[in-house]
Amino acid sequence: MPVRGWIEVSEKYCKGCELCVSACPQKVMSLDMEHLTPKGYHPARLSADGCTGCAICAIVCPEAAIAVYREIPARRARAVAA
Amino acid sequence: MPVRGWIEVSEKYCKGCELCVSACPQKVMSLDMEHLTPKGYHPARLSADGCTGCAICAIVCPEAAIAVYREIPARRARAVAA
Amino acid sequence: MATNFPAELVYQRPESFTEALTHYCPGCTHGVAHRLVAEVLDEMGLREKTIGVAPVGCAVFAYNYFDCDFVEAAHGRAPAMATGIKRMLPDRVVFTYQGDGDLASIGMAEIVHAAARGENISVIFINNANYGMTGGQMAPTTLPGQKTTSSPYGRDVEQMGFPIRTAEMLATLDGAGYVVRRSLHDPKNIRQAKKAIHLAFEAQVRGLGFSMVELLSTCPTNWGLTPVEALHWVEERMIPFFPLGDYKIAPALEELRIR
Amino acid sequence: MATNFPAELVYQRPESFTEALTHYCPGCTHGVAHRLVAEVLDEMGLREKTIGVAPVGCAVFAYNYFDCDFVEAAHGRAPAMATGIKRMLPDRVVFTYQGDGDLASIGMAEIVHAAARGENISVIFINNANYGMTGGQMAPTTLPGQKTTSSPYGRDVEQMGFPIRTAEMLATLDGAGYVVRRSLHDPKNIRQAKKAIHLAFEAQVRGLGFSMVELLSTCPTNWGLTPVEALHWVEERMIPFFPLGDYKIAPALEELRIR
Amino acid sequence: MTRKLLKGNEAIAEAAIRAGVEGYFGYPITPQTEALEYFSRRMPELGRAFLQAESEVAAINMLYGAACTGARVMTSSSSPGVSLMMEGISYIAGTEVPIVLVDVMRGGPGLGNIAPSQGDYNQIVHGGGHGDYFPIVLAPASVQEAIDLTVLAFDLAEKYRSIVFVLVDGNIGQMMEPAELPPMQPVKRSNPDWAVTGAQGRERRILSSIYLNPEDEEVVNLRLLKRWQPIEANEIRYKEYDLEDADIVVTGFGTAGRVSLSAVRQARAEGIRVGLFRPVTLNPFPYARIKELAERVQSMLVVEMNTGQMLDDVMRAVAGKVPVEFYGRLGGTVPFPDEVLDEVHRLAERPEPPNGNPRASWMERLAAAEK
Amino acid sequence: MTRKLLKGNEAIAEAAIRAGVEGYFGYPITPQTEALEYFSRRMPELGRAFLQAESEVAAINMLYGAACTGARVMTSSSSPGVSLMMEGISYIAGTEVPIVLVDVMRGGPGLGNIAPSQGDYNQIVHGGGHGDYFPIVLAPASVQEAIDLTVLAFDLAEKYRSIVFVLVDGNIGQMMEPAELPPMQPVKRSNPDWAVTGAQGRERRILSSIYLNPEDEEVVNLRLLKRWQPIEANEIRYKEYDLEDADIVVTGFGTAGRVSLSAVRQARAEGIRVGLFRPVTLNPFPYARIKELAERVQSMLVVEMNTGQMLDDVMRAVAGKVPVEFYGRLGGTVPFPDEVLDEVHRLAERPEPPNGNPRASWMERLAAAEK
Amino acid sequence: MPGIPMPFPAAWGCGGYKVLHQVIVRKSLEQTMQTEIVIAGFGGQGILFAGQVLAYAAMDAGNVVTWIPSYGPEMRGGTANCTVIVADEEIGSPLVRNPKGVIALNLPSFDKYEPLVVAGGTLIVNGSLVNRDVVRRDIRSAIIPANELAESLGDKRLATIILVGALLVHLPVLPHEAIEQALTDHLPERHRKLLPLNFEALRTGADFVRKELAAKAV
Amino acid sequence: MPGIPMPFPAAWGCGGYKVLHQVIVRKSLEQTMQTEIVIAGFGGQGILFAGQVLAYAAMDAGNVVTWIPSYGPEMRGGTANCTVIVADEEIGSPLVRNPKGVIALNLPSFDKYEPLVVAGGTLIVNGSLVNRDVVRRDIRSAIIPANELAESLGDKRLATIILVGALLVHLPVLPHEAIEQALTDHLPERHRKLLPLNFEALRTGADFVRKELAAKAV
Ligand SMILES: Cc1ncc(C[n+]2csc(CCOP(=O)(O)OP(=O)(O)O)c2C)c(N)n1
Ligand SMILES: Cc1ncc(C[n+]2csc(CCOP(=O)(O)OP(=O)(O)O)c2C)c(N)n1
Ligand code: SF4
Ligand code: SF4
Ligand code: SF4
Ligand code: SF4
Ligand code: SF4
Ligand code: SF4
Ligand SMILES: [Mg+2]
Ligand SMILES: [Mg+2]
Repeated sequence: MPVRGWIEVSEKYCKGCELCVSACPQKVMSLDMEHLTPKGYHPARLSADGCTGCAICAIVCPEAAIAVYREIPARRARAVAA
Repeated sequence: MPVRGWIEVSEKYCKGCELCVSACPQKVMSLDMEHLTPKGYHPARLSADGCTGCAICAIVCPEAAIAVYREIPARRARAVAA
Repeated sequence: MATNFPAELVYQRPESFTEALTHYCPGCTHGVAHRLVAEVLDEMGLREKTIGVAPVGCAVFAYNYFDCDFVEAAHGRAPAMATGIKRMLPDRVVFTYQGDGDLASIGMAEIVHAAARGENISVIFINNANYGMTGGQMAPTTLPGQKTTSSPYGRDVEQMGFPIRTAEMLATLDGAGYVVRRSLHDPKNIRQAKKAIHLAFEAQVRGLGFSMVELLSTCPTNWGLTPVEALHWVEERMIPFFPLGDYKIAPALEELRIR
Repeated sequence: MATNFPAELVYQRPESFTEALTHYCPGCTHGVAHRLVAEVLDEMGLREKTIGVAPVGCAVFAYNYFDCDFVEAAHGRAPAMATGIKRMLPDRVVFTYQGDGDLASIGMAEIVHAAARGENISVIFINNANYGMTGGQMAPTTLPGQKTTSSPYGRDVEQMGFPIRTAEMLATLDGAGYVVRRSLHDPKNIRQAKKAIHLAFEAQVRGLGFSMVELLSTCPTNWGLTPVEALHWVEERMIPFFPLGDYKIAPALEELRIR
Repeated sequence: MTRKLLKGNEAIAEAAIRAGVEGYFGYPITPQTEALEYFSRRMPELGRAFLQAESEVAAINMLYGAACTGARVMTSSSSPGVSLMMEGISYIAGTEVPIVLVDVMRGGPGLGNIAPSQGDYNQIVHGGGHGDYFPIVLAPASVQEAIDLTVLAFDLAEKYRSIVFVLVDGNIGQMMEPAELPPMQPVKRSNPDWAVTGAQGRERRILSSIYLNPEDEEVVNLRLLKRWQPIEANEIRYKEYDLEDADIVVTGFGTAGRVSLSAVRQARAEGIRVGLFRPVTLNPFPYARIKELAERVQSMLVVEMNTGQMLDDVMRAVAGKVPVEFYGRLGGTVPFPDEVLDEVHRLAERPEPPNGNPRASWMERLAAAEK
Repeated sequence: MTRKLLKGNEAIAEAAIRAGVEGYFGYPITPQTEALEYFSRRMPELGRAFLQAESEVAAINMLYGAACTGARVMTSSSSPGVSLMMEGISYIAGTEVPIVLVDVMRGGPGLGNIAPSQGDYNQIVHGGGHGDYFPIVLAPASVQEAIDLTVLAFDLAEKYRSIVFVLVDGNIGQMMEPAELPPMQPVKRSNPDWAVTGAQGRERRILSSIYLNPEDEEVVNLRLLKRWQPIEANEIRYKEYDLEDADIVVTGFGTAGRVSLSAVRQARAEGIRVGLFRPVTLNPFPYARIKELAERVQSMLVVEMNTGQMLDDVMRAVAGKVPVEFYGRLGGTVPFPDEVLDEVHRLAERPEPPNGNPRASWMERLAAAEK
Repeated sequence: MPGIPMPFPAAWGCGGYKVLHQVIVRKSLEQTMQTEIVIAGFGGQGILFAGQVLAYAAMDAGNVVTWIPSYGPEMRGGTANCTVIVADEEIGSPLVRNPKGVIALNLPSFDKYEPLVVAGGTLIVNGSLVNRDVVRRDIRSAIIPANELAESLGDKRLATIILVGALLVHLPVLPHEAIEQALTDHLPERHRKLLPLNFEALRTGADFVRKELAAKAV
Repeated sequence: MPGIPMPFPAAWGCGGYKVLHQVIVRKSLEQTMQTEIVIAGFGGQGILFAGQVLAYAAMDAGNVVTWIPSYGPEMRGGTANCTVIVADEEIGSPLVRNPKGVIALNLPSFDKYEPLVVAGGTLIVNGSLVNRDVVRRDIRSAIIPANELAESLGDKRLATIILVGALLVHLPVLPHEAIEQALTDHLPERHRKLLPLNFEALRTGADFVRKELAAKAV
């Protein structure tokens, strides 16, 4: 099973440019056409399962709008918890 | 016998820099230490026999002060005369 | 998106950024270049000893986005201004961030001489094949045939001249310690760009002379393309003319490996 | 010196010269460069269609010596001024004559862009490793360690930067049609310099773009050497740093042979 | 001919083209870029020279070279770009070749902003370049005037072998108004007897600004000064509105003049005897006319979009005869007519004694208002 | 301390060094080069920064950067080089960082010559760069004054975050006179609270001249103007010679002032009641003092090595109260005292009515003399 | 244009501005008329073009007219507005503090201009983008759901023209025909096919206001 | 130096020019004294240095002094001259039209300055480089074969100092000892060994003139 991850897109920064959407290797992102940011853009969001936390979306984002989280593999998680 | 030639150094232009003197392959030039040009330089002159009219002195002269003449080989001279 | 597994933060907005939202057009890779610089400052721990020099160009407000000291130069003169700063504060890290109009057109003398002097500064050079800020005029980097608002019939190299390959040109100078070209059009290239920026600052910290990273960058607005199309334009049109590569690497840097 | 044999004139002062005596110091090879240009104008029959652009530098009065139309540019801006003239009068021959301070220091942006544009002008570039006219300050071409009035302890490349090899740098530009370096330190090299000047004008007449001949030249006065010693200094000190050679030759020129 | 709705910057460019400009050299800068872009479209179409230079320094020196050939040539820029041209401008003045330069002023100093301003008055009018020289400066206040004065600029430049500036604030450049363009003139190279064109069948010619012997340079300086005398005598231009019976004169150029016009009209509607004097030539400056006015009115108000640069010239003309007051907006802000109207009200209510330092009293009023 | 025989240019350089200058950036140009060369020797000796820039454009922008760090820095140049610095100067003014700039004026316009001149007065005093700004301008007339005013220049620059020009003609730069140098000051970085030095343990700082919002730029413009008020109130400097009982005032700065001093002395010896007023600060200009003088004397004579640039300022101060006359030499020529004396004789013999255009009457006299 | 001819030979002339001095005599006040209209919103709403259409129409109707844009401090995507002045004599200031008519296309513009409209003037608001009512009672005003109306016409870019139609009901400085003609003459080639829709938008806006007025009248 | 102190805190001061306004009161005329000396010739004759020697000597003797060079329009190898003014109060113009003393080292300088020397002044000419006599009778003058004298002393660069020695006989503005001290203090290190020769040159020039005077007196 691949690593699991998720992202948070900041509504403050996102300008809906779709660079992340197009770069995401898992194709799990899309623009939220229902919603406008305070600056009037449709923000990007995680719109399907399958995010691996690979951070590629963050690497291409010109607005540093994305924070990426990744599952801590069980073994390390235990170590960390210890 | 080598070609014979001679040069004329213009007193107006010569600044006595000795570049010609040092470049002349026949070493037949020198500065005229007895004499000053209107601008106050000792001019270069042909000071010995053996000029071949090779024009090297003229090629190195920064003041375009030298005119060079060369003997017309007998055969051509005749042709010219004809 | 809620999760129920233990997780760690693998990427977040760099600390060397302020909270300001950029004024860049959506999808413009100026933003990516900024982010990479900020990440490198974070990683190298340089924020508090760095002084940035902003250009005149779309990046004129760069100083709003970096949480370090900054000055704003006259058009093209960022390398001179950076020189003045560096000479007064040799132990600080000084970098300029310049567009192609700024650096390769009006500022050509200043960049050549900063490089020739081996001025110990780092230059982030954004090549987007036009003058973004003033509305898309021809730049020294505009491709042959490319239409801009001041080459409306396409750049006619006979009349308007040939584009300048700046990195190649500056690499001929002895003072240049690190001169490379990278691109911002995809994740792989972005990663390499970041390594290059890291090396550029590394070169400065080690006193190896002038360093410059030329970055191929998009200008969706003036190119009349969507942000994603613009990335393809970089790949398909710009890279063939402006080959990516290392044009000058000081020997002392060659050993260095940046993860 | 009287002779009694039939003789012919094999060399005389070129017709493209006026009668004026130059203001150059005795033995300064600026004069040789002038003479070569005048000879080439004579040989190519260009005097009446040529417009020269004088620099600010020792050659500021070049216009007094050539019997053709001339303008006098601001320091370093001769290529821009020549561009303005050439664009208005494309069928005239336009050349600049510039020193190394003029061309490679203050005028760096203008020369790079004239070359990049492939501006159809010819540039005679006198590299004498200092600022002659203002009394021998450091130039971008001053050799490492060389003492000048503004590098009194010798050029310290760490502080003052490295000399610029201008021909090599400009040769990287696509607009450059003919870029070479020659020297004026002995008869053989002078002859080759003249051929190069001929080719540069030839390139212009054929519309092959920017042409430049860099000439290593002496400044006995500020070097503190006799004229003859100065020639040796060129040979021994300058040529090793500024190698003579052809750095860019447009294919159309390669075939051409100048006697 | 019919009038068209034209944008100031483009109207200037088209006017120049119709006046037969043969070469344009420039560098993009807001708020002037539309002119450059317009030239980039039209000049190649007409087979004339357009070149985007690498910088303003290069542009002015290209222009310098081009002008030396005797061709009609021009450039345009905005404040920081014009500052970079100062050396070249001084060279051109010293070489006595004609050029036209359009400065579309923006807020400064420094990078400032791209809003309309009049902060370059001194730089343009009183010599921002080194040495003594006397450029003609034309200040249009509408798109039509911008057109007419651009055409005139070429005529004057060539007639007097002079630099002619067309000095507009960003408003004039960005504004659209109906205007009439002149008919297209054929390009005619006048081949003046000083132009360098290649010494074919004639003596060679030299164009230079170097006169190493101070006595020679003094002759040149005097020649420039003497050439200036007929210009001062014959080329002063201005517009007067409602001045016949005015007690108060408002004066301002360009946009400041227009804004003042609105205020003057309003004040007239209120019965205040006020008129507007709008200089069209800033150099030569209408000293004599202002002096005449100063003899017969009760006070003057100078309105500018700067800290009072023209004010100094007005004061020199008025020479203490009547009180002069100043109202300025700075850094790219444009006054509204009501602000000027307030000043007119103040002057109408209590005319003050001659004021030696109008800038200081304006600042006092500002400070008082802040409290 | 003992006096030494010092050359103006070198004295200025050494004075700056003793005042603790930490960085010098410049480009060679006659007649200023000795200063640059002097710095190239002394600064490395002292471990301070000397850099020969690639051009004056680069020099002023290096200076700009260096000034942003809060260090004492300066440059020097001569007329054409100063023209190239105009954009940078305007940026520095807009950013409100202190610099000292020495202009050793030469004959112009254009390339001109290397002889002493005062043709840059307007460029330096009235804003050769774009936008509104107010530099302090100091005009020494001797080597000792050049030293003292150079030291003062740094103090004023830092006190007011201002540009300070030391404006000398080539004569002052080339002349040798005995003079006393100040003691060597230790370099002390004052670390002002605006300087960019790296945001270590503090909020980051930004230095910029861009204020995209005109209202913000207006605030900056007003701040500059307000800062100028105490300068006008406190920093005006001048020297007066023999003015107590004078009927005629001769005025001139720098070399023109010195030449006038000789003429004044000679005229006094002849019994003419004449004195000399020599402005030391050209900006702020001693308007008030000249106005006072104008109240009590019979005429004024302005002597300059230009076409009458300071003349305009004197006229504004005099405001028509007494006749003002002008005498100028141009393009690098320096008047001899007897020329000024002739003018004084003329004024003493037949005082004329207030003269609205002294430049014009001067030219008439010139023309008459030519015949 | 009256004036003193240039003092140099005709050879120098090229049809330019030869007037030396000009003395302009004021019309009597009753004769003068000036209307100022501000259109304000953000970039991309067709604001500058709508203003130009008004200007063209006014010009063709023989008026004196000025059109002037003003950008906010943000360069792009920021506020955009323009001022059009229609008059019958030389126009002084191209900008006024208190315009007779305002079209506010978003909330910031609404907030900014509501207090500025001259008493008795007209304020037209794009109701689709604001969430409050007009407060002032001394002006004529209308809040119009322009985006919705535009989308119902089939193209949301028509919102601004709808509002122009509305404005002209309250401020009848130009007849609809003049606007239609200006649209016909100046709509960019690539939008030509939208011409009929534009006409309809004008009418839609006008009708909306007329209906409202009628409703109020009842 | 009298004057009003600077109005800002001492912290700002660094020993500089703090004087705001200064009023200078003239000495009475009898008290004043000013001597102007021009040395003129071409570059390379040591003219500027000779002038500096005079200036140093004058300074050390407690005088006010100025030294100013002026170059001809030719940059190098052209004319060179300098003016030295010695006075006892602030010096006005550093250049004068009619100097009290002139040393002319070549023909052009001789031609230029002979008419300019003030009546009663002194003109010393390098006879080695001129081919005519002094015409004026209202000045003191001497023509001295300085080059020959210098060569006989062993170094032709001494010609100018010889002429200085000569000048000071007619224009005794400074004693020989002062000049000797100035030479001792300021002759460049590399010419140090020439110091005694320089002293002799001074005397040689003076003696030449004194002998001439004596001859005339006879
Ligand atoms: C002296 C001067 N000239 C021109 C300008 C106008 N100007 C501002 S930005 C710019 C070009 C910017 O292009 P580039 O450097 O390529 O940056 P980009 O916007 O493309 O990132 C120009 C010409 C200016 N501000 N100052
Ligand atoms: C703007 C400007 N800066 C500086 C100068 C002074 N200047 C005159 S010539 C020169 C340098 C000339 O050196 P180079 O170009 O090498 O010519 P060379 O005399 O050596 O032949 C300089 C700096 C000037 N005239 N104008
Ligand atoms: S982290 Fe990777 S997989 Fe997840 S959204 Fe971003 S790019 Fe897609
Ligand atoms: S790349 Fe960034 S700015 Fe663009 S859509 Fe994705 S999150 Fe938003
Ligand atoms: S022509 Fe040749 S041989 Fe004759 S003098 Fe000249 S260099 Fe010597
Ligand atoms: S090279 Fe020319 S200038 Fe030099 S000495 Fe020979 S002839 Fe004279
Ligand atoms: S104009 Fe171009 S370069 Fe500038 S922010 Fe927009 S997309 Fe980026
Ligand atoms: S100074 Fe040097 S370059 Fe200039 S003329 Fe003399 S020797 Fe030649
Ligand atoms: Mg760009
Ligand atoms: Mg050189």
